[in-house]
This record gives sequence, structure tokens and C-alpha cells, in this order.
Amino acid sequence: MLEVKGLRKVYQAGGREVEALRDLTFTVDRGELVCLVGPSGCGKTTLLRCVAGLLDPSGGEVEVDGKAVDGPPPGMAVVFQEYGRSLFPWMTVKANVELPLKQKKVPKPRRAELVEQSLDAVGLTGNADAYPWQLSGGMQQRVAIARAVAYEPRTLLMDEPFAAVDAQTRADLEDLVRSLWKRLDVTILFVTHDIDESVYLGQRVVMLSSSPTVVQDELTIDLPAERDQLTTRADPRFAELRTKVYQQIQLAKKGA
Amino acid sequence: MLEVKGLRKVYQAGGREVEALRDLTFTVDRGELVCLVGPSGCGKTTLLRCVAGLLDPSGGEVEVDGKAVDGPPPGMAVVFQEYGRSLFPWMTVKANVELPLKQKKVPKPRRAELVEQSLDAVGLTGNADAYPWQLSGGMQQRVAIARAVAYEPRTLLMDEPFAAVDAQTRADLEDLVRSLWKRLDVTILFVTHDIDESVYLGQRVVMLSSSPTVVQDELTIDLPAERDQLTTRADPRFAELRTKVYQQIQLAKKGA
Amino acid sequence: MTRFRPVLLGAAGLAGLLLVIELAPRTGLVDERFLPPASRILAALAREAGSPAFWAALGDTLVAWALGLAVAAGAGVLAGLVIGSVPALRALTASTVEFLRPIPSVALIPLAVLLYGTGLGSTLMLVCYAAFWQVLVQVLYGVADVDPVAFETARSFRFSPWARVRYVLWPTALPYVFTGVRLAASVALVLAITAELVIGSPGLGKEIAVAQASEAVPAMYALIVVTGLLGVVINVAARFSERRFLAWHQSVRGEI
Amino acid sequence: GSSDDASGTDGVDAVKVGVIPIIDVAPIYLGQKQGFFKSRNIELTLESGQGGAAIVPGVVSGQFQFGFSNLTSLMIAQTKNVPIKAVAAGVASTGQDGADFGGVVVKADSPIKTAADLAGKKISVNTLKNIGDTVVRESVRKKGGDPKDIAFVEMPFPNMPAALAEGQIDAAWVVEPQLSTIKAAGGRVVASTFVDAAPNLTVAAYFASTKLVQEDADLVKRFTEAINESLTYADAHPDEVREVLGSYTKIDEKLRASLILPKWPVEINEASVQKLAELGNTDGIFTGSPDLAELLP
Amino acid sequence: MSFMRKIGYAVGLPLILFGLWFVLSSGSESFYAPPLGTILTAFGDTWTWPAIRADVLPSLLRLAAGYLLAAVVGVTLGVAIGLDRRLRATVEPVLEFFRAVPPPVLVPVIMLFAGIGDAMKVIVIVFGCVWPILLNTVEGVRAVDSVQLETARAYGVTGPARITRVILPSASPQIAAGLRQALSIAIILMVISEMFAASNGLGFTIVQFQRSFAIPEMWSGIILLGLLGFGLSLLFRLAERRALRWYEGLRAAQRTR
Ligand SMILES: Nc1ncnc2c1ncn2[C@@H]1O[C@H](COP(=O)(O)OP(=O)(O)OP(=O)(O)O)[C@@H](O)[C@H]1O
Ligand SMILES: Nc1ncnc2c1ncn2[C@@H]1O[C@H](COP(=O)(O)OP(=O)(O)OP(=O)(O)O)[C@@H](O)[C@H]1O
Ligand SMILES: [Mg+2]
Ligand SMILES: [Mg+2]
Repeated sequence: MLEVKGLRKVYQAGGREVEALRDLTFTVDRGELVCLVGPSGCGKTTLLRCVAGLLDPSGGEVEVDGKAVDGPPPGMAVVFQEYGRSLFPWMTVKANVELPLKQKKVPKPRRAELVEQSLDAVGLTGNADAYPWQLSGGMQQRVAIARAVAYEPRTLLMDEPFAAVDAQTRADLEDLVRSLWKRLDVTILFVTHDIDESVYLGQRVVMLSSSPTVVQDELTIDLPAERDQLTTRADPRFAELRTKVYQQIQLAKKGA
Repeated sequence: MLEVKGLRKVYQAGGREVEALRDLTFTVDRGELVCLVGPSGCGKTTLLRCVAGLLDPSGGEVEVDGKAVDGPPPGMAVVFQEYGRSLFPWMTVKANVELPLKQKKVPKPRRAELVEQSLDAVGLTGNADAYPWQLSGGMQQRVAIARAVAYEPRTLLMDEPFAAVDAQTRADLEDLVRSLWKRLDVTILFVTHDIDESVYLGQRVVMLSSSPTVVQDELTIDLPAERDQLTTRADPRFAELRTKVYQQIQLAKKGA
Repeated sequence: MTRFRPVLLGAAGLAGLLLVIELAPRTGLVDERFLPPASRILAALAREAGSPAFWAALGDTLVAWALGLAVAAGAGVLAGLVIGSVPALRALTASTVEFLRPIPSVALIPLAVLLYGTGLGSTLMLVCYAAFWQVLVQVLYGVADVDPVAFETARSFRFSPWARVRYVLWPTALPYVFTGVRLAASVALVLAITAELVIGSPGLGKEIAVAQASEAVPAMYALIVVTGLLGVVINVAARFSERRFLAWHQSVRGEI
Repeated sequence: GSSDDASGTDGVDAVKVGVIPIIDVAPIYLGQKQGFFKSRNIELTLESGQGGAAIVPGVVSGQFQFGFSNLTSLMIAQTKNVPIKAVAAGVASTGQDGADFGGVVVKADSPIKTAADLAGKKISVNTLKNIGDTVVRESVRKKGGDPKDIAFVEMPFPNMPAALAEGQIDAAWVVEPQLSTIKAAGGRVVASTFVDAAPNLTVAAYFASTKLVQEDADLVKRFTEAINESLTYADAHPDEVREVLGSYTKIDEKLRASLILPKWPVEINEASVQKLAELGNTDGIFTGSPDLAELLP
Repeated sequence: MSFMRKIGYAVGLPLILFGLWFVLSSGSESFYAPPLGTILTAFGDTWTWPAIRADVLPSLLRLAAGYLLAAVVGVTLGVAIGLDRRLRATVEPVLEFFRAVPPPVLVPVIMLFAGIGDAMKVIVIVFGCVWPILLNTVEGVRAVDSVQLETARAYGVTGPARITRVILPSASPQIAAGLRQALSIAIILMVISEMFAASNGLGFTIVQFQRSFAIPEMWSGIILLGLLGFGLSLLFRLAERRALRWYEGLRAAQRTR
């Protein structure tokens, strides 16, 4: 379980003071898949960093499984928005994916298997020995995803993980995330700008207001658990839900 | 006018040889707005770099206004896919946007005006004195767009420029690009992953196959020139066109 | 650029230097009694090369150099990584480091002789003292250069402190380390020779001192040329290993 | 042998001597070659350093058993209570005006004709506030000049020929082999400073630490005897001196043949050392008066 | 970090070390390693204001001249060499050649061209401390991010603006590393240069003390050199903080925990 209580974050640097998050409270249950949407610059990345224990909040608290977060909790994987910079340029794609597994002390044969499977899953078979800077933007992002997938995390934080891939790949990756989630019972917090995506993926969508940021609204996605790119998106309920989200976001922007 | 003739690019590095572009031929007329879509890793960025004169092709030729490109042609602006890395971290947002104008010898008052207008247009008023690394991903990308817009280019190359912004902002920026294009008669080559976006924005959509890359298909977008987020997207012709593009891309991916 | 071009260009550079040294005394720019033309220096060099004493001296110098450099580089890298990755340690040692660094090795000669006599020991002490700081300071700057996103990636996957150093800090600092070791390599050579010169422990420096005291001007320059050539060789080796170990780095990959 | 750590198993003492690779120490090389040390059960190693910076600490710390230094330096050390003591004569002036192994030289076309003209000029010495400037001042005084305004510049002997030729200095106080080099280029000797300072001036001496003198008088005695024999031998065989120079210096044969060799008397000329001490006092290079009885053997 | 805490960090370790030195050396009989107490007394007696004016100031002036000149030469040359592969291939061996030649043996050659005055000493300082600046600048320039370079090219940021607006700022962290290295080397070279043909200066005085067996005074001079290095590094830090504010912000931006 993941609880965010009254979270507040103020950036102070060189005279500039930005209140990125004013007061955020929400909960993600164990094994839930929650999507987070909100205007650009509203503080989604900041929130994710706080949840991951990478950033100290200025106020409020984050709890994972009942314990206050004061450093990255075990079994957590993060896909950063700056995917390019989060890959290590001195390692091949394979080594990048494998390294966290080594740290987790996964035995070697299993490691090889996980790396291969996850690179396969993101469509990068054959690029295992390339360096990240030899890849296109979308491919780099997929390496970052493969790394998180191979890690088999208990908690997965993803910050606009499909921003750089084409529509078709995106659809495939969406399904990948859902299947991973079902298979491993991962708790997922998923930041996206794509409203359809948030509805398609999530069990719940949390909408943030624009800065100073609070939770604008939450919406439970009551679509069937078995989702499918064609039928689910064609479902009239899907259209209804996406319109609701869209309206809330419009409101959020106007409120600014 | 922009002509790409038999363009070929092979990357060679450390034993790895990748044929990013096999044989590309297409034309963009002066003042045309062409969208480029294609699977991730198919070579869109490579193509754009060649057109911008930043990368030497391995074969074929690029001509701008009848002259072979062998360096960045004057009056050209590029929005890079790696928006974060293309901003200079030692300069404030304002200085980043202003620098190219200084180089273009735009007089100071006009410069200030252009900077202000363009930052306004991308919704970054009030962030002029921040450094890029104090901004969120989407905000950084918008700075890169503002820089291109303020430059008032004759040719504009954009590589997934809206990947990191939310849906609403994206719509606004799409309209910004179209209005800029109409006002200044810019030739625009626009790379995107969003099929709807390509149809909404372009006069023509060029679809690339997956690697080894050739032009899969071209489609003229015969929607009225006056476009509008609500009506255009609701147009049945829009739906038809987007389906066509979608099918071609499916084909392209299968071909791989 | 073909593979051998750099070698040819480098040879051309050295040939140019030779030409200058040949012509300056011949044209009367300097008195040839005090700076003999290159041809005579080379003749003296050939004579020196014929004597076993010269090779013994060269061997002595190289042993002192290699030992001193190895100790200094090892200690410098280790201390740099430790101090650099623990902020409190860095704050604590900063003033002491800055106090000790500018103390010239030559001023420590009496102390060195007192402790280690005139053999290898005192030369080593002076070499290590001088070269250590070069590596240390570079490593400190290198560690500070780590990309925050890369570092956060490591933290979020809960890399152990050792793994953070091994996989993130070390590769980031490596280019700095290379520069540090290149600096230290020549400082070590300079100090080895200076120590021999002043203390009189066996080696090239002593040979130079004897040549100076004996009015054997061409022989003295011949020995100086040998030290210079050693520097060139050391640098070639450094550049070579840089291509091997920094192939992923912008500075090297940018040149392919 | 009786020296504690330096003695070999067969009663042979391993002795290290710190010397400067110049002509002055030719006798010890010659003596080594002739076996004067071996016959006294001394296994001699000669280590060459560049002046006092390395040799004196080496002797004081016991790294060297003996060292070679000029007397002014020794006296300075003595006034600073450095625990050392002279054990044998080192090298002495020839005593012949115009034909000594060291002196003040000027360029051929220099307006300086005698030592008196040196007043107010720029003169190089190898070490400031040491034997060089005191004897130069004395030469000037003797010729009726005022040494007060002489600007002494410190630079190593090997750099002096060039500095003189380039006009960076007006005159150079040099010793062999630079003296011959400068003369060969047309330079003139305007003062034989050692001769002016005192008759038969003892310029340098071999010394040891007081500790060694006290604890191993036997070794010191044997060393002194060996040195004395070497000095005598060298004085008598100038050709062999010129030859042995080729073994530890790089002075070329032609230059070796033309060098003016110093004298190597066995006795330290105490009167001349006294004079040096007085000169040093006059010129204020000592902090107190050196105690010669303490310093000299 | 509070001001007092900073001070505490700065003086903590030195105090401990000096304390250790003081205790360990208090009964020292060794002629060359006298008790720290003696050295400190000598320090007070030696470095009075007239001595500072006569010896330290001229040294500092030469130091400043040499260091600044080296900075200008090193950065200029470094940018040129870093940008142009062919130039780098051509001149690197020659530079490496000179880099390996010890300044003490080079001084006579420099004297041939520059005489024995202050110019010579400044050149010796430049010659010694230009290398870290040069090397770091070359490497910094080579490592400029390719996307930044392409951005500059695409927007016509060329010529001088490219260098001053893009290349130099981007390389500046590494250039700063070189400048910092060079600072202490400059002090060392100041001492070495004053071993030749000098008649005043801090290095000259230390060498004189060494030669005249004034060992406590010599140590006091060494301590003064250390203090000088420390003081200059503080100044340097201030300047660096100003110039690299963006960089430290960038690097610290997310390193909040
Ligand atoms: N290091 C920083 N220093 C100062 N301000 C910062 C810093 N990082 C973020 N901010 C500010 O905090 C606010 C929220 O940023 P954040 O990156 O969390 O937004 P976001 O929701 O992820 O936006 P996007 O969708 O564009 O990525 C922004 O206004 C940004 O300017
Ligand atoms: N510097 C490089 N060295 C080697 N290979 C490269 C390099 N840059 C790109 N490539 C390869 O060229 C191909 C095309 O890359 P490019 O970046 O042009 O793709 P793209 O169409 O822009 O993809 P995306 O939509 O993911 O950004 C990829 O297979 C990539 O691996
Ligand atoms: Mg974000
Ligand atoms: Mg791309």
C-alpha cells in the first residue's frame, strides 16, 4: 500500500521559490494500477520522486506498506521521464538492464533469461549489444522500460514512459504493462499525458490541478479487467470515462 | 523547396553497422507543412539531421531551394527530440531563446518582444528567468519550441516536439504551429508519433517503413485549410484519413 | 581521417620542432654554444645511446617513475572516490588538501633525504607527493560531475554504496581520471628527474646534472630530449588506452 | 671495523660519501681507483648530489658517513649548531694570481679591467651569502673599490657562460670548467678571488657528523688517512686527475686538457679559514661567530 | 550549512593535524625536524610585515602574472586544440614533449630568451602551470554534448559566439578543475623559478634558509606556502562558485537527499 498524506514540496533555488506541490493526499492500494494525469509542470515528476524516496518533501508524508519513506524502498523500479539520462552510457543495453538484477542478486542464468525476455518484450531483440547513445529516442525509452520490467518490482513508478514511441509500439507496451501487473501483482503508479492511455490502463485515474497543485479529482475506471486495444477502446463506457477525465483536466487548466 | 533524393545513411561504430535509412525520396514544397510518421527507430531523427545539414548522408542528396545541403541552411530552426539536452543549462530560459536571435542580429527591442511573445505562446510567462534544469520536462520542451518560434524561421524541422506535454497544451501548441506556419509561410517538416496529430496538422503525411527504411506511402490531407481542434477532429474525413495512416503504419511494422 | 593520419601529423609536428631547433642556432637567433642545433643534439644523443650507463640511468628513472605514478594514481583515485562521495569528508578535508598541495616537493628534499637517503626511496617520496594531488583533484571534480538522473537511477534500484561507486561514479569520473593520470604521469617524470638532479640518486636527472656541471651542452640537451620523448611515449600510451576505455564517452565517440 | 651498522662481515666498512660531481673531488675518485680506501678496509661508494641541500642532511642523518662542502657553508652550519665536523682537507686555491681554478670573469669587450671596476656591477655567484660573494667583495676591497653596491645574482655555474654572453650579468664568479669555457670564448679573468682572500686558501673540506666522529674515531681516522693519501697522489699526478675526470663527469677531452687544476694539500690552512670566517663576519653571512676549534679537526 | 559549521569543517582537521605535529615533535632532537613550537616561534620572527613586503609581495605579483597568463594561454590553446582534430594530432606530441621536461632543466633555456629578470620567472610559472589548464580545456571541449553542438550549428550560433556561448560554458567545469590544479602548481613553480637568479621572493627566502641551515625558518616558510595555497584556494572557490552557479545548481538540483 502506498499513502501520500498532505504532501507539499517547495523548490528553493537562487531566489526563485516554486511551490510545486501544495497539498496532495491519495492512496494506492497494494496491487493497484493508478494513472496520474495533470497539466505540464504541475508536479507529477516531483510527486513521483517523493514517493520513490529520492526527494525530501517540504511537508506531509509518504508511506509505503505503512512505513514512512526516507529512501528508495526495496523492490521498487522507476522509469524516469529523462530516459536518456537515466541509462548509463558506458554500458551496453544488456548491461544496463542486467545491472539492477545483479544488485538484487538474481542468479546468473535467471538474469540472462530476464534480460532477454524483457528486451524481447519491448522489441529490442538484436540491440542488446548496442550502447544507449547508438539508439533512437524511442529505443532508449524502451530500454529503460525493459530495465524496470526485468527487475520484477513490487512497486513500479513510471513517468510518461511511452512519450517517445510510436502509436503501435505504445499500444504493445501498454499491454505489456498490464500483463506484467497482472502476472506479478505489482503496485503501479503511472504518469501519462495521454488521456485515453490513462483510462485504458488504470483501475483508477488521479487528476492533479495545475500549480499550486492539489488533487483535482479521482475517477474509478469501471471497465472490465480484461482489456484489449480494439474492444476496450471501442466500448462506449471508455468514451464516457475519457470525456470525464478530459473535462476535469480542462477545469484544472482553467483553474490556473 | 526541400528535396530528398535517394537518401541513405549507414551508422558504423565499433563493429556495429546499422542501415538507418535505405533509400528515401520525397519533396516538400516551399511553404508546405508535411508530417512524418514511422515506427520507433526507423530513422526519422536521422532523416531530420540529414535535412538540417547536421549529419552527412552515406548516399543520396538533400537539396534546399535547389542547393545541396552541406551544413545548416540559413533561416532554419530545429526542435530536437532530446529537448533537455538541446537547451543550454548555463543560460536562463530567456537567454536560451534569445541567443539565436542575437546571432541573427535582430535588434534588441525586437528581440525582447519576440522572446516575450514566444514564451507567452507556449505558456511559460513568468519562467523567463529560470534555468532549464529548474523546469519540468514538458516545460523544457516548450522552451525549445519557443526558441524555434521566436527565431521566425523559413524552414522548421520539429522532432516529436510535443512528446512531453499534456493533451490540452498539445492542442494549443498544434494550433500555435499552424498559425505560425500561416503567418510566416514557413516550410515545416514535422515528426510525430501521434497519428491524429499528423492528420490534424499536415497538408501531407509521409509514412516511413520500419528499418531498413524507405517511404512506405504518402497521403495528401484534403481537409479544409481552416482547422479547429473540435470541428476538424469531428470531421468524418478526418477519421477516414487517420484510419488510412494507421493501416499503413500497421503494414510498415509488419513488414519489419 | 584514416588511421595513420594522426601519427603522420604528430610526426610532422615533432619534425617542425626539430627544424626550429636546427635553424634557431644556425641563423644566429641564439648562440649555438648554449643551444646547439638539433643535428648536434641528435649526434650527442646517439653517443649517449651507445653507453650502457645511459640505459642504466634510463632504467632507474623509469622504475622510479612507474612506481611513484602507480602509488600516486592508486592512492589518488581511492582517496578521491571516497572523499568525493562523502560530502562531510569532503568538507572536512578541503582545507587540509589545499594547504598541502602547494608545498613544493623541492622544499621537501632535505626531509626526504633525512628519511630515505639518496636512493630510490626519497625520489619515490617526492614523486608520490607531487603526483598524488594531481589525481586527487581531478577525481574530486569527476565525482562531482555525476549526472543526477543517473545517480538517482542507481539509488532507486537500491545499488549498494560500492555498486554506486563502481557503476556510476567511477565511469563518470573516468575521463577526469584519465586527464589526472596524464597530468600525474608527466609530473612524476618531472619530479623523478628533478629529484635525481638535486639529490643525485642514479637516473637521467643525475646524468643531466653531471652534463651541466661538465659544460657538455649537447649531451645535456640530448638527455633533455630523452625526457621529452618519454613524455611523448607516455602520452601515446594514455591516448591509446583512452580509446579503449572511454569508447562510450562523448569525447571519443564524437570522433568516429 | 667498528662502525655499528655500516660494517661488513669481514671487517670492511661500507662508506658512502656525498660529493658534488666537479673537479674538486677528483682525488677521492682517483684514490678509490688506486685502492687507497680498500687497503684501509673501506668499501667506498660515491654519491653525487647537487650541493648542500642533499649532502648535509644526508650526513647528519647518517645516510652518508662523509660529505664534501666548501668551508663557508661548513661554518654557516656550525653557527647554526648543525652537528658536523671537518675531517680532512678538500681542495685549495693554487695561490697564483690569474691562474687559479676560480675567479671573476668578464666578457672580452667589457669595460671592467680590474676588480675595482666591479663596484656597483651585477655579478653572478652560485650561492648567495656564501663563499662566492665574500671573496669577491674582498677582491674589490683589496683593489680599493667599494663592494657595497655590488648586485649579486644567484645562478648555477653551468648557466653563467650563457648569462655572461647574453649580457644578463656584468661579471661571473666561476670555477672550472666554466672558467675555461668562458676564457675560450674570449673572456678575461679580472680577479682571482681565492688568491685575494688569503694565501693558499683552503676552499673546501670533507666532513662527518659529530656523532660519527665520536663513536667511530677509528673509521674517521682511516678515512682521513685515505683521503690524505689521495690528495697527495692527485697533487702529484695531474695527468691522472685529468683522466679520472672523464670517468665521473662529461667534460670533453679538449676541455679537460686545458683546465686549471686546483691544489690538493693535505693540511687545512687554518689561517686562511680564519680569514674566511672574518670575511664572513664582515659581510654578515653568519648569525654568530663560527667556532673553528670546534669545526676543524 | 551554517557559517560556524563551515568554519568548523575548514579548521577541524588542520587543528588536529597541527596538534598531532606539535605533540609528536615536541621532544624532537632531529636537526631537520625541529619541534613545531620552535617553528612557530620562528614563523612569528621571520614573517614580519617588512619581510612580507620584501619577499612575499614580489612573489605574489609574479605568481599572479604567471597564473593569469597561463590561464589565458591554456584556455585559448586548449579550445583551439580541442576543436580541431588535425591541430590536436599535430601539436600534441610537441606539447607532450615540453610537458615532460622538468622546469629546473628548462630554466637555463628560458634564460637564454627571457633574461634573468621577472619575465623569466613569470615564464617559468606559465610554463609549469599551463598544462593542467590546457589538458582539461582540451578534454572539456572534446566532451561538449553533441546535441548542444548541433543546436548551436542549427541556429547559426557560429564563430566567436559558438565559443563563448556554448563551448566554453559547457567545458567550464572541467576548465575549473584545471585552473584549480594550476593554482598550487603555480605556487610550486614560483618557488622553483626563484631558485634561479633571484634576489628576493618567498621561494628564494626558503631556499636561502635551507642553504644556511636555518631549518625552523625554512619550515615556517613551508607553512607560509601552505597558508598561501589555502588562502588562494578560498579566493578561487569564491570565483568558481560565481562562474559555475548554473552547474552546481544543475548537479544539486535533484540531489536533495
Ligand atoms: N530542480 C528544480 N528547481 C526548481 N524548480 C523545480 C525543479 N524541478 C521542478 N521544478 C518546478 O516544479 C514544478 C513541477 O515540476 P515537475 O517536473 O514535477 O512537473 P511535471 O508535472 O512532471 O511536468 P511535466 O509533465 O512537464 O513533466 C515546475 O514548475 C518546475 O518549474
Ligand atoms: N549515433 C548512432 N550510432 C549508431 N546507430 C545509430 C545512431 N543513431 C541512430 N542509430 C540507429 O539508427 C536507427 C534510426 O535511428 P533514429 O534516431 O533516426 O530513429 P527515429 O526514427 O528517430 O526513432 P524514434 O522515433 O524512436 O526517435 C536506429 O536503429 C538507431 O539504432
Ligand atoms: Mg515530469
Ligand atoms: Mg527520433
